[in-house]
Amino acid sequence: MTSPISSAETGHDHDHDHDAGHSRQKLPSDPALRVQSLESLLVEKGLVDAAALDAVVEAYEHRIGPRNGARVIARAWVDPAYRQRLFADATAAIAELGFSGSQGEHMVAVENTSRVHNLVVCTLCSCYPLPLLGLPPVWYKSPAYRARAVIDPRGVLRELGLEIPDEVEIRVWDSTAEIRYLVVPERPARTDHLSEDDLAALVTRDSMIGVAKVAS
Amino acid sequence: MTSPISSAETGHDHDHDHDAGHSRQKLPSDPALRVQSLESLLVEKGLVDAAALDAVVEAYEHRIGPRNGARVIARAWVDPAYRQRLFADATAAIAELGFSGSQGEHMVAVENTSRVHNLVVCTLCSCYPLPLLGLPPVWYKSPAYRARAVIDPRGVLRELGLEIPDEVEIRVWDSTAEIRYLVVPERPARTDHLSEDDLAALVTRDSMIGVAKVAS
Amino acid sequence: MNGIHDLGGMQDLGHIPYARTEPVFHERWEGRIFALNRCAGAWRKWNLDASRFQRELIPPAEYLRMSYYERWVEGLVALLLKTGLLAREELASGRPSPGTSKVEPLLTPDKVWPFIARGTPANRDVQAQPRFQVGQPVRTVNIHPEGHTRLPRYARDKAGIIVRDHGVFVYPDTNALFQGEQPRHLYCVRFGAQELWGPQANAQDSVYLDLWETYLEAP
Amino acid sequence: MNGIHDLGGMQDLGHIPYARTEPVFHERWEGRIFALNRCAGAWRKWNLDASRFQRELIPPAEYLRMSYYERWVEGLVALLLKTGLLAREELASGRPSPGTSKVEPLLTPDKVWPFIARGTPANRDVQAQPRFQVGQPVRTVNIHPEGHTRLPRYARDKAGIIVRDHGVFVYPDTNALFQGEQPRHLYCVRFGAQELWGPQANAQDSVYLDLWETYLEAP
Repeated sequence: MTSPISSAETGHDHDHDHDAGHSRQKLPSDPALRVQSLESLLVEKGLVDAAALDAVVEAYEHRIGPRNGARVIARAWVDPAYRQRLFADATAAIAELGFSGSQGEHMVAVENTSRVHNLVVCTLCSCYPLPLLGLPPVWYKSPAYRARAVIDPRGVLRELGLEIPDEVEIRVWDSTAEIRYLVVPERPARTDHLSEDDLAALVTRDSMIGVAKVAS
Repeated sequence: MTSPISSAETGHDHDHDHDAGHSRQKLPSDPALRVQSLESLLVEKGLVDAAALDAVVEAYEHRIGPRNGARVIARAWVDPAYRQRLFADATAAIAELGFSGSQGEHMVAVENTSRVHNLVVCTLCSCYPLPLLGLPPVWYKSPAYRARAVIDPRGVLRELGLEIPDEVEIRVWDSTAEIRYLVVPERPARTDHLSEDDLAALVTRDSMIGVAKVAS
Repeated sequence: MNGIHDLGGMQDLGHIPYARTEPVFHERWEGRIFALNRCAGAWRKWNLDASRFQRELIPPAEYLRMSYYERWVEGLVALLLKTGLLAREELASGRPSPGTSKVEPLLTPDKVWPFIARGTPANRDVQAQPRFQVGQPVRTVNIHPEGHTRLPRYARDKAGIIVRDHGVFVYPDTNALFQGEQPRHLYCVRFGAQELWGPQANAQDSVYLDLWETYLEAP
Repeated sequence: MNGIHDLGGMQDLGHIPYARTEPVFHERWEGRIFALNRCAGAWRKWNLDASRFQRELIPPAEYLRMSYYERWVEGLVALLLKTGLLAREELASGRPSPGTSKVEPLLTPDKVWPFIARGTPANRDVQAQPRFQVGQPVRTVNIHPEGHTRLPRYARDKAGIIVRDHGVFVYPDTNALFQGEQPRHLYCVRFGAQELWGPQANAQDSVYLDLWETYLEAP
């Protein structure tokens, strides 16, 4: 019996020590089958607990996601002292609300205003502030976004439906190190009457990456 | 009936006016079938004469090739006045021997010596001096050669079996415009007794690209 | 390594496949390979930089063809083989070979949430005099290492200004190659968009990158 | 266009598939598509720069997957469609549709050799005062056009020296986009390997590029 794990790659002779791990076959195989087979093998070897895998999936499907980030934004909108702490030490201010951990160990908050628009990307892989936004969407991870956000942010934003006037400064944060960036979007007009929870409900994932504004 | 011409590409939405010509299908098709079908269609439409295609193939398979370049090199080795003309105006000197034409309209000859080693590449496509060397080999057209020749010429030459001492200067000619470069290799030692024809027989294609020396 | 993963500035990748909403995992196997990678991280047999580098080693045509999580499958399999936690014959048969290695600690379900919530900080409590100060102009070095680096190609040999000193962080270029953490100062550097992309860029726009001290020199 | 075709300096493409000898065409269809491209060139419905640009527009994963001559198939089909010499329905059916276009001149077998041996010179007999002289230091511009250019990415924003003035040549950046030949001076420029690749390069090595005047400025 041949296991379907080995490789999804096409035959390709490659020159690198580090590449020794790739055992190539001619035909791509189904990743679902490969992963299932790999999981079974690692569980059977005692390297992995299948229930721990369930717990990881559960955490990212239900516990971690952009609602976390939205709570931070809403708090910053209603509480000037919190806002100040967020821009002074985002990691600590975010931890006040109970959010922390993997890929959010070192946070920096950047502020959108009428004069400055911030946009986050990672050109080298797809780094993203997981504890606040959950796992990154497909478009954020796409080669096209990674490639174009740094050279043509205005074109990228236009393609995604956001026109930034020429006189507004754009700051692109290419988060290729271990610092993760949270965009604090502008609070929409005519929201004085809203509660913190109501405000949090307005905040979208995309507004915290910087590819959208928050609508009231 | 569906023609096999349309496209060998996988489904891939692409953003460019100029790309409108690509009609993508999910599965790669056999290029042999696509080309056969395309040829039939163009012949049937009266755009192409099949016998003219035969004549093109015939010319590059039998009339044009590195033997042409070898004749130029041998002449330069035995005839100092010719050598001078070759380095002064390569296109004219090459035409003296009857070689000219497509992708050899603007020739420059560069000289390998004990102090300088020249190497030719085209990083943007695979430009090559066709009238003198014929069609480029697969390795010259490979992404690996195009990528590495400019950043690591010594590593490339070593991989191809040619060790260049540190004290020898390497000049890489990235022929991305319409000037084509012919490397004039060093005449091997102990060849004083050889005729021009014998010398031409020693000259290899690779020595005129700069990835080999001429052995006696 | 100057590789396809270093995508910043490419212009031939077409439209961004934007969707306003989407599931966390599009298929069940995506969640499983993500979770397998997280659980494998707990073994501490390799580090985050090494796993990033391993995915960079996927040949470029395949890198572009693969989805994000397909690259994670490739990377994990390669690291399991490289560290000897999986043998080639196990991969081929799909069954454990007798006497193959186990590692501790096994991540048990009760430890999953603490593991995620704690994270793996990359700063180090090491005293090191910073070479650069906030406000200082710097120039990035022109390097092309065969190994791993987090200095993108588009930002090499360019002038910028230090806007923040983040402190001392693990150095990915050595850490990815298992040559130690060699921590050093990490700075946030501002580059004018026209410095990076010439006059076609908007004059007031900029790109910010977090760069290790070694990537910088006085101009 | 910053695209995958602009390969200079990439380090993740593996071994060079070297062979000392090989057939001119490895399969019959390679000769046929090469010949079809040459015969199509005789129609003068497009130019060499346009056909190069058309091949650059192949999406990068496919560009890398394809062999050299597979790219020629893609490029020719795209140009035939773009110029209206082939209709989509003809491609789909494999048969000529009634009333579709013909072009003159048809390249007949007797004209093949003269056509090859004459070539298509790219220099133009245009008087233009050269902006630069041999021996003069220059700096390449930092441009990132969406269209076609023959200034490779690795040689942008770099210092070099003029070593030759080739005269006045057709400008590919406009010619490829059917915006005219706009001929201008073409210079051979020498770049020190360390200017391009930093201290890891051999100090005495260099790269020579033929660059149009527009790609250069006084340093």
